Amino acid sequence: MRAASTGLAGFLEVAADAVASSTAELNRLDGFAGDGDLGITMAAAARALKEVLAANEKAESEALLAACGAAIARHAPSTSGTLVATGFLRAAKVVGEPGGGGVETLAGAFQAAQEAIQARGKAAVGDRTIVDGLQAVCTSLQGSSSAGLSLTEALRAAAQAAVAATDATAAMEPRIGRASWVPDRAKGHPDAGCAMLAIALRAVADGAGD
Amino acid sequence: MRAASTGLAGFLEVAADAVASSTAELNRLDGFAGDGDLGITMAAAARALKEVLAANEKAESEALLAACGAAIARHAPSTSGTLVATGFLRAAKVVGEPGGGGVETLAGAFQAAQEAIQARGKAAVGDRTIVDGLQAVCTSLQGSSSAGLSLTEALRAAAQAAVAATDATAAMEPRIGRASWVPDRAKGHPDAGCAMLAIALRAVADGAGD
Amino acid sequence: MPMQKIINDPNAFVDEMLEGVLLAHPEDLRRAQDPRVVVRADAPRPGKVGIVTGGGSGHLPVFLGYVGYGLADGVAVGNVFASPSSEQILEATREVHGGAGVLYLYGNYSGDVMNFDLSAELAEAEGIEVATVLAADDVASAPRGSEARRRGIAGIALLYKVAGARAEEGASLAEVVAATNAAASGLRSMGVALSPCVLPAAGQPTFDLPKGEMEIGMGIHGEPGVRRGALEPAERIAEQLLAHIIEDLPYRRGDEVAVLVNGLGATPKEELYILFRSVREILASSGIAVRRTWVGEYATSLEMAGASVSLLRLDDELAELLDAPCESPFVIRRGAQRPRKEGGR
Amino acid sequence: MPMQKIINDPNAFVDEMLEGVLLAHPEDLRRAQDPRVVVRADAPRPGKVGIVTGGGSGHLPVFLGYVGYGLADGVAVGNVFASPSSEQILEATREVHGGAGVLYLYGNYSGDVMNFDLSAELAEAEGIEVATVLAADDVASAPRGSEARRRGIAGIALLYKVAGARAEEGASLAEVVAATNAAASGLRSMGVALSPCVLPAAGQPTFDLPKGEMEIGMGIHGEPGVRRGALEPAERIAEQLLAHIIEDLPYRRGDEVAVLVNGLGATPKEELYILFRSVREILASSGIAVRRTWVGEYATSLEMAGASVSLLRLDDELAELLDAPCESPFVIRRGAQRPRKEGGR
Ligand SMILES: Nc1ncnc2c1ncn2[C@@H]1O[C@H](COP(=O)(O)OP(=O)(O)O)[C@@H](O)[C@H]1O
Ligand SMILES: Nc1ncnc2c1ncn2[C@@H]1O[C@H](COP(=O)(O)OP(=O)(O)O)[C@@H](O)[C@H]1O
Ligand SMILES: [Mg+2]
Ligand SMILES: [Mg+2]
Ligand SMILES: [Mg+2]
Ligand SMILES: [Mg+2]
Repeated sequence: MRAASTGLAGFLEVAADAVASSTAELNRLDGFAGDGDLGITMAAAARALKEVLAANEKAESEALLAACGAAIARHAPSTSGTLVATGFLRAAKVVGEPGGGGVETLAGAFQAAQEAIQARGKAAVGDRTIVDGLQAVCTSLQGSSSAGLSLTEALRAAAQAAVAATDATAAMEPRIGRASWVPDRAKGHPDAGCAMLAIALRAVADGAGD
Repeated sequence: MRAASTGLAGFLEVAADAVASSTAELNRLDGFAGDGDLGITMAAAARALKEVLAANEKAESEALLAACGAAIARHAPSTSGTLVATGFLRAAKVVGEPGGGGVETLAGAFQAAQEAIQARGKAAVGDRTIVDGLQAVCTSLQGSSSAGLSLTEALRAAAQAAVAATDATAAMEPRIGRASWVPDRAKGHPDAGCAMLAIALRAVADGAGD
Repeated sequence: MPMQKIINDPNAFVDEMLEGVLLAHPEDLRRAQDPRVVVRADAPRPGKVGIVTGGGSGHLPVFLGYVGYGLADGVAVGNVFASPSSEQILEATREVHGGAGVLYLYGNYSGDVMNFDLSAELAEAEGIEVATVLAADDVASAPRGSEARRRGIAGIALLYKVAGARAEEGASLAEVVAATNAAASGLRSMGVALSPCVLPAAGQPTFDLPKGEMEIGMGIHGEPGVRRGALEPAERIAEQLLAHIIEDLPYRRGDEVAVLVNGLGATPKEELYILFRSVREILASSGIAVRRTWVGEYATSLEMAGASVSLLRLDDELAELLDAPCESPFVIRRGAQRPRKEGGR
Repeated sequence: MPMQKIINDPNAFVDEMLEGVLLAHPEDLRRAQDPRVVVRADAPRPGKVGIVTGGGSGHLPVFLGYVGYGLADGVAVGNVFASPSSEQILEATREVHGGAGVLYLYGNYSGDVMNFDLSAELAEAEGIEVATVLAADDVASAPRGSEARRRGIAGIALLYKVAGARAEEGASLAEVVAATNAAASGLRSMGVALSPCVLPAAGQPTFDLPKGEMEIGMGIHGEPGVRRGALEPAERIAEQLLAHIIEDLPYRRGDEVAVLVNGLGATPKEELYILFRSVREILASSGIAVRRTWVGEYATSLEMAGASVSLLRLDDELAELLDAPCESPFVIRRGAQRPRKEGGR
């Protein structure tokens, strides 16, 4: 499958730009339960991704995703960077397989990415991580695929699911820190990694609608 | 000469209390050109002085001043503490000499203290130190002595002279720090050691008036 | 951007720091192909187990500062508070491998674990035997029963010391792992933060901590602790940290320990000794004997104010390994033998 | 009182700190009769020139931290930023006098000078020969021509090293003085402050320095410097400090120097190395060769943020004295001989 100029590469570009322009917000969210660097890390990932896109204009989807994964692993090896890289690398394999294309392929790619990310990061659904967002996105995409929605419709639904999942993390306990005596700093704020996923998907869905 | 209960010991007590209750202000003034600890140091000197007073109720003036000097040297050995101790030790010798008593003795004691302090600290008049205040006080006391003023009148005049000398230091350059390119932090603020002398003398003069 | 830092481009923070370190210590350290990979000048040491560490920057002397004699052999240096890449860890691994295998010794943070694990797989594929020991000493980072989720803080200094001394003796990888695991299993730490720190590339404190407050159990990146409240005296702080630490292992009456009181960055050494004074008093009244003492900055968080306390339960073997000499540009211990007492050296 | 400090009673700051230090390092240090007087555990060393230092607290490792092998023998510890008393200095003098005379080596601050001078008179009256060398390395504290009025800052670390090494060799008091004076005359320093510090007993910063500003040339107690302005990049800071330092001595093309980059307290080591990187670059382009490098916290001002740079012009003798080993609980240098390079130690 060849990456259409407005297709995969275009989506990745839009997602990268959206994430990069949310640097301060992602730092802020990561600061409540973590170390406040998610925006910095993801900006580095976005830069790496855009360099790959520029250097691989004619690449197949499989090669493109694999190159993105490798670049992110090299240039943004934080927790989230490594996990996102893992997701890209595994998704690359899926899009390389023969299959239905369109929404079905997208659903399969996200499903594979989620599995790989969970295998690597050992987080379960409900642990207040990006995995919660991925889970919601996968469910949504599978539903859209079964229902025969268009790619644009599926992306919109997936973005909405990611936003809702992000909002839901605001009520969850982070797994680190005992927070036994006083309310936790993170309570009431969504997980930063989940928010990053939602920002990326919303931008892609908005762009797809043009 | 025996220290009257309302006499020397009383004056010293009043001065110590006044200085101790100006701790924050003296720290603040010392902070503009120095290290911001003059109040702390002088509070320690005041504590030492009051312990001496309590333990030496019946002492002669000479012994009392000498004990004060020794205690301050031990318990408040900063620049100002060491200088004040030096002044006390030298003044003790002067009040032990036979002489006129009253304003004349007071003038002689301050004169001796100033000389000793300058010998130890190597500061000249105009260097923006406690020496500037002492110089003004000595000049005032000598004038009062020649004019035959009462002790209370002489103390009032001396206190006024100390306050005026303190105000004048606000316009002087400190000798340390080049302050070559921008206005100095200390400009416009009086010297802290000088201010301490003025606070002590004003309290004594006020008390003497009762 | 009100950031009171002596830096140039915030994004060059790590690389310029590394340049400075290598310029300052050319006899001790050298860089590998990747400028973020630094090893002992004499690496690899044939026949010696290599020790590789690494993690995010902003914690000097952790991690880079523990590359030296009797400590670690190589380090992969990440961005501020971010893991190095698996490629960098792999390069450090190759550089220090002297034929006797390599120990990965680092803090239990998810990004680091993933990248070290990935590197370990790649190294094994190249025929380099790799074993891993994690520092997970922060009792505040996860409750009892979830020890494996705990993060590593300043106690790692004592693990470097133990692992490095054993490796320097010529022990096998299994022996180095055994000693380091023995130390890690008797190591517990907890900290208190009095101010946040500012990541150079972010320019903002990662969280608010109003003056007059402290957060007990805060992580070295500012991860939430167990309690935030009014700043208390050093004695009360020592009591609270030790209460958590002692009951956690637990350390018992009759135990002998090494104590490490660590400054997080902005807290003066004077305060660390005031804190140590209380720590020692409380341990004495608990019947726990202090056999070795480390007070200073062993793992920092940029300019964060605060401190942590670590206890390491000692047996004779661990005490001896702690007493061996070590030397890096950042951490030197001459060792317990004090020849000058016997009349000059 | 918004003071982010790990302390108990602010007025017990110095005494509790000292208790902590003595509890932590009983094999290295002992106190004299007066709890504010601390000497090497093995003092007095018969036949060796004793070195006594002292001054206000709040500057660790200055002054207490330089009591050790190859450094100073005893210290009189003052209150925060305040001189010790002449009695305390005299007691330190007696404790370290091994029959070969005593060197007073401390910073040029009026309170300290008066009390050390007084003690010297009393010691001489007891038959102890005393000589004095002052650290007066801060070029910002008084202009050229008024060198005698200048204050001592972090450069004193290098003077301890030189004096201590010479004394440890068994040199006479005159020889120790000569070497120390030779070092002092080629030593220049200057600092930059990025934040004030808070005296425990005062509870307030001694001055305001708004975020985004710096003060070049500020003293280690916050005495006014030569210029306040917007915070600049590390490279610009290095340029300005070195411009003043180099032209002052002056250091010339072809000179060899030791460089000391010192942190004032809150500034992370990472930043010190970034600063060193620029210092080294500028020196290289000025034809001045860096032969020895010290980067770290050698003289602090509580939790003040900032750094200073010191240059010491070297000849062979001074380089050799700098290279000798030294060891205190705070400052260790193993010396230039590196036996492990020749195959283990
Ligand atoms: N074990 C894990 N599995 C999946 N996601 C995780 C895991 N740990 C953290 N995350 C996600 O990563 C985000 C933080 O990423 P990042 O800031 O890069 O981490 P760090 O700074 O700790 O390396 C979190 O908000 C969370 O969504
Ligand atoms: N050489 C000197 N001679 C006389 N007075 C001095 C001298 N140096 C400083 N002072 C006075 O001492 C005051 C500062 O005292 P103090 O805070 O105790 O000094 P430090 O903190 O430097 O030991 C100054 O305000 C000044 O009046
Ligand atoms: Mg993070
Ligand atoms: Mg002062
Ligand atoms: Mg991070
Ligand atoms: Mg002072």
